[in-house]
Amino acid sequence: MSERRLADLQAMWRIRAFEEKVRDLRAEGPIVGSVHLCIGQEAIAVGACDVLEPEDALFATYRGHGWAIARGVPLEPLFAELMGRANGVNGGRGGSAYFTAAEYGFHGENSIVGGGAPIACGAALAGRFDGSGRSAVTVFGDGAMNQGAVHEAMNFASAFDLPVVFICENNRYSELTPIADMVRGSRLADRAAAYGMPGHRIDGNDAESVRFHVRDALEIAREGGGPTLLECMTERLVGHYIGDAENYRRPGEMDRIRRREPIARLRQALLADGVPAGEIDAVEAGARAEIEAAAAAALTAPFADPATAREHLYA
Amino acid sequence: MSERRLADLQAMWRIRAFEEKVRDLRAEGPIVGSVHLCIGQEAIAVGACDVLEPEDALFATYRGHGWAIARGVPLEPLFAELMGRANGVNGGRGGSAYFTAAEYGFHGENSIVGGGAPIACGAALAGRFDGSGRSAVTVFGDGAMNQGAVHEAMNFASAFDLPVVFICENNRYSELTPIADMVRGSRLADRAAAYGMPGHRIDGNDAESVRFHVRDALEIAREGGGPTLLECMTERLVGHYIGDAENYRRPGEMDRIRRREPIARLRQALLADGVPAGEIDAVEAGARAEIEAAAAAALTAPFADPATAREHLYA
Amino acid sequence: MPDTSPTPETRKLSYGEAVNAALHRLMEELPETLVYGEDVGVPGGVFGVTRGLRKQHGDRAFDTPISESAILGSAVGAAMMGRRPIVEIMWADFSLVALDQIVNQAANVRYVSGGRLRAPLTIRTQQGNAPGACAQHSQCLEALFLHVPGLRVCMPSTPQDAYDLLVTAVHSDDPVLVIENRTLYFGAKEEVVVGGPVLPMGGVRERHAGSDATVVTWGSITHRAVEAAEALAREGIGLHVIETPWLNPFDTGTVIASARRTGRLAVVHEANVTGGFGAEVVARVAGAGVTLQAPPIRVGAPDVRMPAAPTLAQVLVPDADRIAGEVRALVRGGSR
Amino acid sequence: MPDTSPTPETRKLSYGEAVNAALHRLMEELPETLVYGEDVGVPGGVFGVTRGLRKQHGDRAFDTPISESAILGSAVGAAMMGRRPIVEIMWADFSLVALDQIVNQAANVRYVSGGRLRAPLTIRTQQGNAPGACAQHSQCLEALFLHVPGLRVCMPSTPQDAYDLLVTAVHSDDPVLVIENRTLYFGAKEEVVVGGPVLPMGGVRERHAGSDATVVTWGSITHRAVEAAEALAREGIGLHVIETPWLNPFDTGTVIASARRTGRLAVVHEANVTGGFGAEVVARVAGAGVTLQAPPIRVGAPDVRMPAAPTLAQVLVPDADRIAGEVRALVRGGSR
Ligand SMILES: Cc1ncc(C[n+]2csc(CCOP(=O)(O)OP(=O)(O)O)c2C)c(N)n1
Ligand SMILES: Cc1ncc(C[n+]2csc(CCOP(=O)(O)OP(=O)(O)O)c2C)c(N)n1
Ligand SMILES: [Mg+2]
Ligand SMILES: [Mg+2]
Repeated sequence: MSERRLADLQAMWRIRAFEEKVRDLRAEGPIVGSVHLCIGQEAIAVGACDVLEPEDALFATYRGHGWAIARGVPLEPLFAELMGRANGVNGGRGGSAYFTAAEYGFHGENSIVGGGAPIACGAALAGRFDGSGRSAVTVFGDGAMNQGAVHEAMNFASAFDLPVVFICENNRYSELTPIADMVRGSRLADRAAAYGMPGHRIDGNDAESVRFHVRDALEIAREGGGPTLLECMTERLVGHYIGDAENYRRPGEMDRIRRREPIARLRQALLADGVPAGEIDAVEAGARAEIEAAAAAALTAPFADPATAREHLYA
Repeated sequence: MSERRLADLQAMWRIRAFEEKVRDLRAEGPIVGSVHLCIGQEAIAVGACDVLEPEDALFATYRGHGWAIARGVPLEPLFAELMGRANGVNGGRGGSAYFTAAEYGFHGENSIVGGGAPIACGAALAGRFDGSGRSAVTVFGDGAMNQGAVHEAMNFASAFDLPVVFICENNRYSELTPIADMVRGSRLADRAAAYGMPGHRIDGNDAESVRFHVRDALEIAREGGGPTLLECMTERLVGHYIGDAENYRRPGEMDRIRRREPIARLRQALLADGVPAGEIDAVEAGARAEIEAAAAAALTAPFADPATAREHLYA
Repeated sequence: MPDTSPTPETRKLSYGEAVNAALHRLMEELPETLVYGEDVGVPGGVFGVTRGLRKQHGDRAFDTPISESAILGSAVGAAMMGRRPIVEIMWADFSLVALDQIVNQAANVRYVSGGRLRAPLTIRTQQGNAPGACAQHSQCLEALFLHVPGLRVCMPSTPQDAYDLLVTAVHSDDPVLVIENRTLYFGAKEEVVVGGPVLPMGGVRERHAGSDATVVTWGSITHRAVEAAEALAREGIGLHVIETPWLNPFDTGTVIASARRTGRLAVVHEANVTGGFGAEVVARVAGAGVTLQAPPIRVGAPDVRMPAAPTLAQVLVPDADRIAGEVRALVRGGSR
Repeated sequence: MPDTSPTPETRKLSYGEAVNAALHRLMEELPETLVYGEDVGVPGGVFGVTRGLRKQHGDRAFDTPISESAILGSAVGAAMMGRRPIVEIMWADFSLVALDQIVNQAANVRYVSGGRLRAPLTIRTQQGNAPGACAQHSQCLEALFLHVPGLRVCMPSTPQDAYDLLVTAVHSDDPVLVIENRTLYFGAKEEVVVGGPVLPMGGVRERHAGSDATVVTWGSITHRAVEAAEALAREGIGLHVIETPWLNPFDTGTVIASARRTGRLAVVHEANVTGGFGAEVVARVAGAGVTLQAPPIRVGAPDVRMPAAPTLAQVLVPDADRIAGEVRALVRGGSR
């Protein structure tokens, strides 16, 4: 138990340290443009990716760094991508909000809210014909539940029993607006019933809970039982994007979020397990060291070569 | 009771006779292009429009002739519209599938599946500010339930408690494809729960039942209770469009449909009420005569004047 | 991929039958193809164009919900994974409920991934006015797609091209939009060579020879342009009618060479003029410094919506008479 | 409508503040206005442009779900009923998930009803590349909207126009698309006359005088075109820079007159060249029979997607240097 928890902690620290480094690099200049951090939401990616098979396809959003890392995309090319370097996973073409790394089963971020959900259905559909046994996972936020394409994707997947896991990261805000004000009834998971598929609201700040439910959903999917919707409750420890003034936060909100956030919680649990504080802290230190090394390496890489800017438009 | 039933019968016969005449005119030439008849579905329009107020706004589909008639749009300008005449409700610009007659609270057909649902939300929203007390009704088919815009409209209306009645005419087919094959679970009304709004599957071949449920929904709407979804079960006695070979019909299907269709059923009920057959038949005859006269008048009207073809694009 | 293509043979096919024949061939020779869309499976398509595919290929041809975003988006995803989906959008007008999946998704896959991913999907649709059609079922939208880098676009107007272009499109490793026309589906049967080699993209069709003016056109209105050319030929005016069934890639060189030779240029399309692709053709010829004897003209629908009434639509959609009249004036007017 | 407009006054406003001032004025003088969209109510907009409206006008300014079809469609419906909704689509790219409501719905209301209904909605959006932005947040899509009859379209580039054009748009009885630019919102404050009369649509802005070439441009790249003109002026090349903040209606006459006078034409836009509105401008000038001393040129992004990496985007989005270089060649190259 402690072992898995330590592994989860390490996986989460790699993501958080990455994101914190990204925040610094954005402030310092090497990263430019709009960046959406997943600090506070790491447990979902860590729990879910742990039970994905290599052949499975994962479609994330602009808030996708953590998913890429959890899927095994190496850190240096990730940093390089965000810094617009030639050795970025897409040579800098995708940037923070729209990169892919299909070699690692990470089929891409998407900067159109809900845009990835129908695409994931297609990846699952392909699996029906290519003998791969592929399932597809698509990740989106609470706000995306109100986007037409997501509705169409859920119906499409359920009508055709496609092996898709719809992961809704409910961080309670769609950008700056509380999701509670934009829907009637706050349980988005209940919408699964509209499509005749299972839907569960789960603890998205607990990697173990996410792992259980995603594994279960994948089992249903692989047996031909079709899609599942998982509403993973979580919270951002940071703004919607770097620079968000977070004026929408209510008094006490950040305190509550900090108490519930997955890394602090897991630290408590490990301490309660009897794991020495030093061992726990070493995980963080190890992750930070790894991140620093990767960022430093990426910083020395050449920028994307302007001479290549027009390549790869067509076959 | 018999009186209302006779009134419903008359209202339905006016629609059916209109549609049958349209079918003839389409075969004979005066009407050209794609035409979608509502033969078999008349009870929904008749029941619903009976309880709409003049200030309410109605948004239908390409299968909207019956709704326009039930809303009180005069027959001659309707025929004229379908025939491309200058005195058509839109001077022939809308045609069979895309006309409006706002003066009669008929805010238009729509030839984009689901396209009218968000527009209806706006009409309802306007009513919140203009003191009209307006509610909005939007009509669409079973197939439209899988269109993103309809999902967005339902959430929008329920999130904002807008006075909208979503009427889904479930005639079991989306064009040539059974809706049962395109969704999991066949009760579309249950999707209302996803938006926290009431949803009912009702007998769409019984004007009285439709009347009851639409009135109820309008009362909720006017009291600020927001939208309702009504799934009105019905069937087409005809093809999706004029010319549809209806190869998708299963053995015995048309017999069953004919037994259940609203006019035959109401006729049986009236006979059981003790209304003399002659009186019942006179309703049909009266409607047919009215239709013939309107069609004949429209046939003598001048065609839309080509010199006006470029008018009214901008203010 | 094994060479499963049959030896070429000639068949008498209508335009719609030619599309159907191409689909059958493609599903046989490319096991990674899928054909789907609204009513395309069991019913065989509202225009009968996908008939027999379901029977022949089972699950690889299927009907979908009325969900254009799901249809197009799933095609993007399936294509990224190595399938070759051929999806149908029943009317080009309906693509507007889901344009994101074409423009923001399909068109970006290859470029943004730096060539690591690709999206070999084919979108079949059809467009244009037909008698009585309403404004939401009449638009010619090719110019929208032609402004989007990353998409290939073609518009066949003959049974042979309906066959050939679709075969080329589906064999392409990029997203291709094949824009057909419902007024052509049930036209006369013509001799069509089926089972031939996969042709490269691009190229033009010389539909009429002449040296008095160059007429560039595409889509079903090509037939009206040819009629106009035949009528003008009887008056001694010779039009060089160039059909460009491939609009992306577009064979600019041939157009420029012809315009240079004839000294007069007319572009004819059914779409409304402002912002139509005719502007692009004129701009390319002008940009190439071709000296014309008269200002180039564009013949297209005026900038209005499309009314359903035939008497109104008739004066908006260009016909052979109007084309002949405007080109006659171009030629007779001499240089301004 | 009572004349509630305040007497004109001059304020120092940034572009974003000017939009905000226009919105405040419009909500005051037109009680039928509504302002809504994602994050535009309580948060005051992701760019702060709708700040204060919610506080000032309560329910008439509100946030919406992330549902562009519902936002746009409800605006069409509310407008049909007499409201004047001003809705925001956060990025023009996002309009593609709901283009149907603009093209198939809003644009048809007046025409198809024969003038019995109207749809006086205003769609505010912003577009274009900014450092680091991805391909789905960088497109310039004006050409798509300019091909749609029934829509009015403008692209203000200065605080004064940001104010004036929006006021005109909202007072219009037709659907108007106001395309702003996020790289301008936080620019320098300028003197802006607020509270002035509602100006008619259309017209141009002469941004630089000169007689060697006509440069037609719109949107934020206008500033780069002016920089280029200033640089070339120092070399003795005089550019007549015409900004056309209204693209529909488009003031063709002024452009033609200038091109006739200078004998050279360059159209500069940020959008990619093929199928861009620059083609339309060139085609209109060519169609008018203007004799140019050199072939017209179009300066725009090449036909690729937009990469996030600044080193790549930089060589694609035209800057002042590139504009100056291409126009210099146009002028120096003489007639071909
Ligand atoms: C179609 C579309 N509409 C709007 C946006 C702008 N936008 C980007 S992120 C976002 C909020 C999404 O909220 P949610 O789905 O809850 O995801 P989160 O950012 O909270 O992870 C919005 C509105 C967009 N990218 N795409
Ligand atoms: C967005 C869009 N997609 C497809 C179509 C083509 N189409 C017209 S009617 C129809 C079937 C609609 O079925 P349903 O909603 O059940 O309504 P019904 O025709 O049965 O009344 C389809 C697919 C369309 N008009 N618009
Ligand atoms: Mg969220
Ligand atoms: Mg139906």
